[in-house]
Formats: sequence, structure tokens, C-alpha cells
Amino acid sequence: MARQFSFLLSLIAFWLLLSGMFTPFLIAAGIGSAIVIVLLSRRMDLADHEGHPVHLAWVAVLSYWPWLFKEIIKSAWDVTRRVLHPALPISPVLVEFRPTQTTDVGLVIHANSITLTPGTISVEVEPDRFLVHALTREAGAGLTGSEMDRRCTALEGN
Amino acid sequence: MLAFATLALLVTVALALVRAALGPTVFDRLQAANTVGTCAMLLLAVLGFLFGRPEFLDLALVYGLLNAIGVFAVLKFLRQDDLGEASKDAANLRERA
Amino acid sequence: MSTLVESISAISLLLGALFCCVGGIGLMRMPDFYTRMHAASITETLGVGLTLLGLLLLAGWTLVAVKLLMVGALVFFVSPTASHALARAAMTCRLKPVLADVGETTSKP
Amino acid sequence: MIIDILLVLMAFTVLILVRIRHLFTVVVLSGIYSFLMATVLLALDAVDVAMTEAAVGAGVSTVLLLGALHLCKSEEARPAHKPWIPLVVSVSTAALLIYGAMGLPDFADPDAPIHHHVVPRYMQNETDVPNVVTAVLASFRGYDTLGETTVVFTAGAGVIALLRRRRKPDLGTDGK
Repeated sequence: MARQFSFLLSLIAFWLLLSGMFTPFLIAAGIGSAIVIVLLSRRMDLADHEGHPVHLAWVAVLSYWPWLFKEIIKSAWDVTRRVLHPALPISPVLVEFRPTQTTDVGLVIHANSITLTPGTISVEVEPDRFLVHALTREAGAGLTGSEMDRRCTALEGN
Repeated sequence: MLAFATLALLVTVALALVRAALGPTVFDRLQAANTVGTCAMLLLAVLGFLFGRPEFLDLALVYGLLNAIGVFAVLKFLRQDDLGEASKDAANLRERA
Repeated sequence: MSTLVESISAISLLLGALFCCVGGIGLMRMPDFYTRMHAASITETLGVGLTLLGLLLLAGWTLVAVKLLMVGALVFFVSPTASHALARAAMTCRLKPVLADVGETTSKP
Repeated sequence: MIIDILLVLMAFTVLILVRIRHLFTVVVLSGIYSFLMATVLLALDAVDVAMTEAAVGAGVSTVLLLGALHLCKSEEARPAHKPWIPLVVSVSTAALLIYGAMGLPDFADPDAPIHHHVVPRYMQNETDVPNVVTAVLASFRGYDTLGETTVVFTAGAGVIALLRRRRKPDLGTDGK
């Protein structure tokens, strides 16, 4: 119930931010839409712990994201150099490894981080097996037991 | 600078369109369509600033959402149904599952 | 102050546009579907990120900036999911990736 | 300038669409066409129309066409006859439209007749709706839009009903 209430509040905030108009009619319309959406998502059983993960949001924003941004910039620069290099020095590999996360949210964060980093794409994601396509052999070799893996596991341990 | 960004985005859209025209497999074309969607979204945001009307950003949000929904709809179709050369394999997979 | 912010935003827009182009060029140059996805992900991360950062600096502290952040967050969350779904669908349909390993292992002793 | 480039890209997309016979690809590429069309509409300052084009063209019609594709072959058949009659019809229609468009006033011409009759009243904006185009669509022409929406909704419901009826026997044979 608290979860649904926070969902409702964030929807209303979303409406107000998007519209930027604060006449009574529009605010009432926004609140009405938000209530309808909360009721619908309740019927569709969407507002579970995954759809609205309040419990790890702040940790993620404060410690994980800056690190992830740094990684994305580093590897994007690497891939850019390879794309623009006349000889196209790539060595694509498929890497299979075992992630250390236990919860679904942790696995999803790890898989999405892998995909978000240019040069690696998670192809198959199962609880005990990740299949990752990497653009270079070095990028593929750095995946097993990586810092990203460790950080994702640390993220889910609450 | 905004004009330059617009031009670069249009070039990217053109490149992705060429890939969509050439693309040997369906997935190449899908990837090209996805890239066009992303670029169109950025193009909207940049155009909004270029014309001095940043309200266009609402539309950029809609584009982003629709792009994702389009890709997911197409992929759901791919997983369930006929797709040219790969159809037999998909059918085999379904039988085994 | 404002000229500093403006020049940073100009540089950021320039770099973002260039990275978008790099993604497009990679989409043309790469040999197979999976490697092309890596090129496209440059457009979706650095291209989008830097362009939105440039616009964000132009917008200043307004509602527009919040909307730009929302667009950024949307791309940040949705694009890896779409890429993963695409790669997985390609793998399910048995689209074989071009791998470097085959040639290398034969050359190694 | 931007509009010109976008129109060239759209023409290129249409050429690709005509050349390709794999229908699934055609559906995907027509989504690209809709995105480009919406960007053109936006460059012409028609924000609401652009939003509708993006939502209907790239979103809903992709889903509906995929549903239709579920029921038929994935390759477009070669036409049985040479397409001379349709070609003549479409070329003459296009010529007629271009001839008609040449008689229109220039884009954003302040002296055009359309800007003298209803536009001043619309611009006064006596409704509560902030966006002018939305005010025209949803308030001044509210009943018109309601009728259109009803037609579209009925058509959508009909299409979904048609697509659903064929799918059930399929599921049955899968289960056997």
C-alpha cells in the first residue's frame, strides 16, 4: 500500500513536471489520470518490488552510477577508436561466465550495465549463466569476476 | 553549434537508412530502425532549441517510448511467428521447449 | 561565467554529434550484426548523453532541463533492454556471430 | 533546409520500401518513415499532428500490421499483371495534387486568407487549454474530434476482433 502511494505521488510529480501549468483544472486532470493509472497497474499487477525498486535507488544513484558513467565513457572511447581505425582492429568473442548476484534485480542491473557499456552486449541472461558478445578479446576477458560484477553484488546486499 | 548537431544527426539517420537498405538480415534492419528512432528523438530535442521552442521535448519523450515499444512488439512477433529463413529454427526451438 | 557554460555546451554538442556519426559509420563498416550493435551502442550512450548534456547546459535551471533529464533517463534505462532483446532474438533465430577465435586458435601452437 | 533533407531521406525510405519484398522488413521500415514524417511535421510547427503521426504511424500501425502479417505469407507475391492502370491512376492523382498545391498561398504567409477568418478567434484562446492547436482540436472542434476518435476506435476494435478470430484455431492445433 505504501508502495502504491509512492507510485501515485511520483506519477503526479511526473505530470506536474511535464505540464508545467498549475491551473486547478490541469492539476485535477493530472491527479485523476494518476489515480486511474495506479488502479490499472494494480489490476495488471505491475506495481511489485521490481517495477518500483525504492530500496536500492539512492545507493545506486550515489555510488554505482558515477562509476558506471566512467566505464561507459572509457569503453565508448575505445570502441570509437576501433571503428575509425582504417584496419578495423576487432576480435569479436562470445564469453560465458557465472555472475555472483542472487536476486533478479541484481542480475538485471548487471546485465543492463554490460549492455550499456559499448563493446559488450549481454545476449543470454540466466541466474547462473551470462552469455556476452564482446567486440574485442580484451573486453571479453575482463568480464568474469569483474569490478562491475562485484559492485552489482554489493548493490543488492541490503 | 545546434545547426551542426542537427546536420550530424541527419547524416547518422542517412547512414542508418543505408544500413536498413543493405542489411542482409532482418536484425540489421531492426537495429537500423532503432538507431533512426534514437536519432530522430535527439533531432527533436535539438530542433526544439534551434527554433527556440523547447516544448518539443515532450514529443522527444513520446518518441523514445514509442521506439522502445516498436522494437519490443517486433521482437515479440519474431519470437512467436514466421520469419523468412530463420522460421524453421524458431519452430524447432518452440517444439523442443 | 555564462560564456564558459556556453562554450562547454558547444563542445559537448559537437562531441555528441561526432559520436552519433561514429555510431552511424560503425553501422556501415562492421562486418556482422552483433558487431554493428556495438557501434550503435556508441550512439545510444555517448551520442545521446553528450548531446543532452549540451542542451541541458543551454537550458539552465528550468523545467526544460528536467524534461531533458527525463529523456536521458528513459534512454539510459530502455536502450540496453532493447539491445539485449534484439541480440537475444537474433541468437534464438540462430544467427551465427562472426568470431575471431577460429582463425586465432589454428595459428596458435 | 532541414525539411528538404528530411524529405529526401523519406523519399529514400520509400524507395527501399518499394524494392523490398520481405513484408516484415517493410513493416519495420514504415516505422522509420513515420518517425521522419513526424519530424517534418514538427519542423512545420504542428506539434500535435506530429505526436499523432508518431503514435499512430510508428506505434499502433506497426503493431496492427504485425498482427495482420501473422495471418499471411511473409513474402510479397509478384503481381500477376503489369501495374499500368494503378501507375496511371497514382501518377495522375499526384499531378492533380501538385497542381492544386501550387495554387495554395506560401507557407506562413501572413496575408493568406486562412489567417484572416478563424485564426484571430482561435488565438484569443478563450478556453482553459494552454496549447492553441490542442484547443482547436479538443475544444473548438470537440465534437468533430470525438466522432473521429469513435471511428478510429471502432476500426481498431474491428481489426482486433478479426485478428483474434483466426488465432484461436491455431492455438487449438498447437495444443493437439
